[in-house]
Amino acid sequence: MNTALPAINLYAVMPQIVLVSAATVVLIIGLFERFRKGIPYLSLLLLAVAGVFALNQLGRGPIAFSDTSPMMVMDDFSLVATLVFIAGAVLTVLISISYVEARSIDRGEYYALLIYAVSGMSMMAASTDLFTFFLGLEVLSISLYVLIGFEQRDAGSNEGALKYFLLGAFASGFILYGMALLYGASGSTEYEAIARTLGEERSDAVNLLLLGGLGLLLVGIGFKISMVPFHAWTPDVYQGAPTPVAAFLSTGSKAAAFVVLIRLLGSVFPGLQMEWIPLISVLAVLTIGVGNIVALVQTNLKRLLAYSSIAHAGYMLLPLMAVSPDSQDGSASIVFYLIVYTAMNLGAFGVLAVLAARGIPCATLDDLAGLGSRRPLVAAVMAVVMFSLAGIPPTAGFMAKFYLFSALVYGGYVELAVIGLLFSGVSLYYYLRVVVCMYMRPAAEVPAEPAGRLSYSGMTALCLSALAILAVGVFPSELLQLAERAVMTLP
Amino acid sequence: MIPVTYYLVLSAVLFLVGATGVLIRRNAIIVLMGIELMLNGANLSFVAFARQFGMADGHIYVFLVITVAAAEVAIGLALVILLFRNRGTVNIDEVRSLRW
Amino acid sequence: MTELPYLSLIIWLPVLGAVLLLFVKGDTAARWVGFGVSALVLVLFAVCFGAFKAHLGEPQFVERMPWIESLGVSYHIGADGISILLAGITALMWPLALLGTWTIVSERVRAYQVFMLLMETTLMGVFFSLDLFLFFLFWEGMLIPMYFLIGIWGYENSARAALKFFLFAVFGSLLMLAAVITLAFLHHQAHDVLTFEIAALYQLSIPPEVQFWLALAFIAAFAVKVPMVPFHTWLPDAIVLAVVLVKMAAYGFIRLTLPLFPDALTELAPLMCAVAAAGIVYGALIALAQSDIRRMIAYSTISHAGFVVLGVFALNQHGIQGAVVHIVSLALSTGGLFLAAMMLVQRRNTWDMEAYGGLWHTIPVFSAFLLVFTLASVGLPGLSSFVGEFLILVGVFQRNILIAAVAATGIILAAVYMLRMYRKVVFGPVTKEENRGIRDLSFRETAVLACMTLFIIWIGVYPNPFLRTMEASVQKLLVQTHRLAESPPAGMTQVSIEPMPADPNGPGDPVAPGDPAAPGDPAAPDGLTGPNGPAGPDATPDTSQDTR
Amino acid sequence: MTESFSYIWLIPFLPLLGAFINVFFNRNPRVSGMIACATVALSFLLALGVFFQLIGLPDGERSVDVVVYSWITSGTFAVDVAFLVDPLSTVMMLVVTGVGLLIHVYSIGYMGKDACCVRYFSYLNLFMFAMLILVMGNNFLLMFVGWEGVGLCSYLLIGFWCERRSAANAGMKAFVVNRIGDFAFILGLLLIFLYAGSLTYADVFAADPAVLAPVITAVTLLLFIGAMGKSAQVPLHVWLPDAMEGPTPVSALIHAATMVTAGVYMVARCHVLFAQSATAMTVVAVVGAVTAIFAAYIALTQYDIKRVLAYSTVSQLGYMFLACGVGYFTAGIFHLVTHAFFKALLFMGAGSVIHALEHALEKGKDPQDLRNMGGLRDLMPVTYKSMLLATLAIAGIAPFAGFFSKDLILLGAFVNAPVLWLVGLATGAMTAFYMFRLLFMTFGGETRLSRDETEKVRESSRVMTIPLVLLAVLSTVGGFIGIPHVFASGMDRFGGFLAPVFSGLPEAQVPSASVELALMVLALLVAAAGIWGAYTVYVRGNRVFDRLVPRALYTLSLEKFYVDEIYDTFIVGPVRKIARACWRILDAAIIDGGLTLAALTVRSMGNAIRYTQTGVVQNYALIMVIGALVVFAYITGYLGP
Repeated sequence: MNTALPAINLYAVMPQIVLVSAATVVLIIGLFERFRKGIPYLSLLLLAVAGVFALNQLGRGPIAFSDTSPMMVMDDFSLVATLVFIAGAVLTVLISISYVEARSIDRGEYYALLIYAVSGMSMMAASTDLFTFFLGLEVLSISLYVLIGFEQRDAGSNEGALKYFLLGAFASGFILYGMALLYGASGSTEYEAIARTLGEERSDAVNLLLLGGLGLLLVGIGFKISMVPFHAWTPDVYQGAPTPVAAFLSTGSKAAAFVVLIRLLGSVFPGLQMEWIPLISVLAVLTIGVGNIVALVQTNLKRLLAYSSIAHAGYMLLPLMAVSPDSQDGSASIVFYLIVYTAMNLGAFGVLAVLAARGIPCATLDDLAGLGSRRPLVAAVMAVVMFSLAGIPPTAGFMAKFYLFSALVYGGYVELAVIGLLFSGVSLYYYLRVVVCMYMRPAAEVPAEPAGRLSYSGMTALCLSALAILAVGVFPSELLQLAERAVMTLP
Repeated sequence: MIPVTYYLVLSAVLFLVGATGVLIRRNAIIVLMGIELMLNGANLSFVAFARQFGMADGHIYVFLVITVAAAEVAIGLALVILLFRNRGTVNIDEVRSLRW
Repeated sequence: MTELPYLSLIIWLPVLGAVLLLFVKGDTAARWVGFGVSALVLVLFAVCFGAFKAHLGEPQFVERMPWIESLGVSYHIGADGISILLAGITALMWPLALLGTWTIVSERVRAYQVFMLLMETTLMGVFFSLDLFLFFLFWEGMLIPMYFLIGIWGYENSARAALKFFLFAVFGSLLMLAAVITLAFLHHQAHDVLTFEIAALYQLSIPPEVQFWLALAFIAAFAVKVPMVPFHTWLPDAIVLAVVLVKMAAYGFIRLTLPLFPDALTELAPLMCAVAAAGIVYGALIALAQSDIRRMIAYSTISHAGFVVLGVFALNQHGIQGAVVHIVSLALSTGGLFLAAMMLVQRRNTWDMEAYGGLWHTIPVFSAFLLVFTLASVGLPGLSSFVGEFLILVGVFQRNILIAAVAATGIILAAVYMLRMYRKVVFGPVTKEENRGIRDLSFRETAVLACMTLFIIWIGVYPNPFLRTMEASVQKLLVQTHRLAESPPAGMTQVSIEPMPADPNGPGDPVAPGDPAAPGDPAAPDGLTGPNGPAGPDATPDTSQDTR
Repeated sequence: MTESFSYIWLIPFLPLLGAFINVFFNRNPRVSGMIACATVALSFLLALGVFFQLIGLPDGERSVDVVVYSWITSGTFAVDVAFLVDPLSTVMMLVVTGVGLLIHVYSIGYMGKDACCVRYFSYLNLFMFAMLILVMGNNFLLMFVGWEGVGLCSYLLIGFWCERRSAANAGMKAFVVNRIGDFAFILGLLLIFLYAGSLTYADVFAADPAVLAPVITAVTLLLFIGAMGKSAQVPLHVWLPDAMEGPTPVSALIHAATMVTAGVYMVARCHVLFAQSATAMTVVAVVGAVTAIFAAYIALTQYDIKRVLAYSTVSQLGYMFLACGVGYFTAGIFHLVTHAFFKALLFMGAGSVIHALEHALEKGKDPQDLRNMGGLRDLMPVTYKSMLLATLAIAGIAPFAGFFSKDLILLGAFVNAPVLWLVGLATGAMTAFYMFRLLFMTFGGETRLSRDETEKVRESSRVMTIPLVLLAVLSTVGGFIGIPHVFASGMDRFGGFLAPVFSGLPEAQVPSASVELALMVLALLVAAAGIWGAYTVYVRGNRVFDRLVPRALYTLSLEKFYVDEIYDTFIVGPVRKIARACWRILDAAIIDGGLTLAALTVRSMGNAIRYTQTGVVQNYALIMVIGALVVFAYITGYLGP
């Protein structure tokens, strides 16, 4: 018996450790009523610390958690992902402050859970083992269940949380079962081991296990990224959840799932491309189609954004097909898109959150009538975000779409690119409808609204995201390089 | 010795039974139980495979999963209680105010 | 370049102005800022135009900076004879338009000025881009200011109109986007360099069937905005800046569709000509049935746009030069017509022709200007449109006599619908009391319209400076366009009668339309095709076919 | 050579300057007339200078191109703004500026009191400019500029009293009908350019006939259609009678003396081309003859004094085309000149009458209706006498101007196409009849005016009568510039002057002197018969024709063969219907409706999917399970990749 302890490198999981500790600190300090006002700022600070940590580590090469059984790895990919999650969380915190105050749910747990969720996402991004992925996923999910239902007295919030919980747990079941099958096939849950099994000669039974496992994993991850037909929860949950949580949900959790998907499909399962490429392409087109077409007929803003986020998930699925060992353009374009998408969607939900915090009705399209003259700055942000979501230059949304479809074309999928582009043309209709309501419809029918300034923190977040969208739209180079560097270390 | 296939079939049956429970039962708590059943089906597979490979990690995973499941159930029950407080029912097909 | 970066200044100055406007309080101040900035652009442009060397035929004032290196995109701008003319008319029209709508736009003035300036930027950007990506960026970016301009300051149903326009336009340009990406990809495949340089893409040899689809995608984008029948139905509702779009789209046709896809044109050019000719008649006929001035102008624009497209796809020097002159003249005549109509509507608040009548005696100055613009639209010789229309017809005639003849009927119909409008609005007895007390044009309005009139007459009477400015560039473009075509566009010659081979002066030789292979030419066009220009072995323009 | 005519651009430019000054700097109605007259007078003087300079040159050098500047240059297409000085253009210059000057002067009297006379004189000057460009240009495109320019001025001047609906409509009708001709004209130009490679007369006419041979008939016919529009030949004549809505001096200048003869000028200018196509020549001759008799027939019964003259103009233009069609281009131009004299005079005389009656007649009575006139002979002696001379001239009575020119035309017709000669002869009779009918109804017999009205009738002022007198003189003696060979050899100065222009044509056949003389006598007899007929009916009051002529023929003439109605029914109406159909059905319903339908389809799809979103969480789970099964089945191969 020579049981040497495996050499572990704690440094490899430093961002996660910082995040978990941060969340715990926030949780504890949140218990003290007198610090209540300071909690969000403390959270911001701690998130920033984690961010600095991650930033500092960027470009230093991958560090594995353990040599024999890596479990997690800190490479540029996971670091960039973590940074995106942290940035998303920062914006979420900013737009939450006034919102949770207005709803009287400003408790320390709120922020703590947010940071826990980020740590879960970060864990997912860094995982090189199905089990760490599963744990990260659960940390994220459980935090989200609570966050969505955080407005305990609100039936909608409660309903949303329940739906997300039931379906989420259901999807976890699929993932777990899929993991079991993969474990059965390769004798390990490590990505590398699975990839190795795929590279070898294998029996039909093993092959069946591998394929079945992959299929079930796709179902579970598809649920998280709201891929059709696993999307049904999305509008209901977004509508029910507190708006900042919906923002976080639509960006962070989706991004985390995508990051895992890139790793899995790009590095683990390229051997099964023949099987999953047609599947993903069909599902992606379905997702784009359903998201865009149903969004056309929505009048509730949060539902509209939900369907829009479904459609965007569809776009992001497309370049997965273009990922090949000799070109990481596809992955890079998804990473870039995710970054931009995070800014856009946080901006869009942020507008709703900031307005709602002030008691300004903003549930439906009609509520926005005349916003352009009532609240010019917010309306301007919303317009920028909408144009960006629609992919009109000079916004980041255009650059993201351009890069994404370029990768697709370079991968040889011109038809899919054309389909995607045409549907994104359809999407213009509903994005512009928002703009039409804000600018081209008189505000007369809107009842007198509460006066007063919108919260500074919220506006900061909104302006930040709008500026980021414009800046990236005009000078995308840096961010593009970042995205490219992130995927460079992927095997 | 019972071949591993038997365990696998059993686990699949457990998983499907759990899934069916989720689909057809109205009571939120029983739906929760269905989900537990699904997770345990997966656990059974893990254990069976671990046993076949003669490795410990499958067992360890099962413990972790059980922990996770417990956490989930805790949240789930809390949500069901809130549901009952808000609406006076735990029938999930009556919870449909968010739709379309 | 040690000089000022003129083109960048021209492009970005309006954006600066727009930013400045955010800090300006008060409508009048905002108007002055808008006008001032656009006037400054005009001055800059004039300086630029003065230094322009027409005989070179290659992009000048070139600025080039790396921009998005990983995508092979650079900030590469320059002006050749065609773009400088179109940019010129834009630079001229902008201060005039802002001045002309000084009081017509009375709500949200500041925003109006902002969007107008942004629009100017995007237009200039489109004309000066030498990088396809940059071109597309400006092209799409234009939609945003355009959308607001139509939606907020349009007329009834404007929000719907704006949406309709936007959707039409976007579907077209998304197809183009796909084609743009494909082009860059093809270049990457062939030369292992990812680039969007237009000049480099010119040199690509693309299989004809691929060209066909790519060309269709480009045409879709441009046809929607020109607009060509049947993609025109957004126009009547969103006429506000239609003239601007004609300009851009036609430029797109000239700059991109022709030289990028020479082989595809053998099939597509006759088709485009036929559709354009049909559009001319169709637009004119519908204009005939309108009693709403705005809709009539809209349909007349469709008809005139048909002429422009026709000229472009004649694929010879006459046609293209005619098309460019016609675009410029359209901006003045139709633009003037619409501006004048807006001034009238500002006074009486209705677009219905029947509501007017007898204005000749109540507001003579206005009536006189309206007459000038009407006649310019009719294509009266001595005014600007005639030059363009005639050259276009000369060009098309060499291609296909039948199509030219059909197009020429548009000239008759134009007279009918335009004069019908004029008769209803200006002639006849005063039937409505409201028309009696109507104010005549103010000094400001008179100045604006007079300025446009002056240019209309100038181009009509002495168009040669304009023609000369673009001559070399057009010839170079044609060398490019005919580079790979082994035979003349086949479909075009079917109907035309064989010209006499004996006649050495005959312009009718369909192989050498507008003789791109003019003496001394073959050497000239190569050296300047940008960094990748002369590199490709197959890049040398094959001009030998012209001498057959 | 060029330098010696370098001032020539001033001839068209001066009237333009006049128009410019009047538009921008002059608000004084009195001065406006003076400016207009002065500029035209200067042009006239310059034209005279050109004339004398030209005869100073040897025959062979009497064709000079003066390039002013290069107008449109695009590759092989190059057109200059350049003028051609040759006998033909000089004749036209003289006629245009000369007659134009007289009419300008006359206008001072006629229009001086009108509130808008500044505008009027600007238009008139602008017209002079355009007309001079038309006749002086050295290439087809410049001719086209003038061609359209005169059309524009005609449009503006017909619609001068635009507050009258009929005037506005007439203006538009004139422009549009002309445009139809112009359409053909443009196609002709394009065809010429396509084959000859140039639009300059010198190049085109000097080109090898083989160059244009394949299309020569098409080219000439297209050009001729253009001429038909401008010169109001059947069936494009409909605009000219309506054009009488304009002020009478305008009718005299534009719709009698100058603009409408542009078509004849153009055909004469292109004689080289026309002569190459026998078909085209035949068409020209036939259209001319048909128009001549057709319009004369209508003129027989019209009551509006100006309409009679308008139809008479159409008819006379027909004569001119007949002349060109039979190859007697000189005769055509000769008739153009004499016609300019006497028709301008007739219009101005009519204008004088109308002017007088306008002030005299009670409200509601039409001052242009012949039935409201009569017995004005003594009241307006100058007008009467000058009009009498003009009427004699147009009727072709020797030795007045019309006799010589018309005789030459009939001679040509007799030689080349006897049938057309018969038509011409018949037309001559009708011309004499309707012109004297007009004269008798206006000036002869008893007055149909009331006493009050009679007292108010005054002879027109000097400024109006002097031009009348001058033109009367010209109408009387104008014919002597072209005395036929039969009477005096070598006295055909007009023909001699134009000879260098038409030198390229084959020598015309000339019948023997006796035949020629017989023809003249015959023509005179026929004219006399016409006069006798008019005298019988309108002076003697003998209703002989009422019994002889069937009612239907009379109605046909009175209703102008229903041409307008036919056009309305078969062309204008259908076009309007098609336009509406295009708009309502094709555009709104099919194209736009199709788009709306597509949008609706997408929306309804959206709604369909939307309502699968029931809100019941188990349904969502079910969808997931079904999806998972499909995915599982697919990926494990049961759905077969």
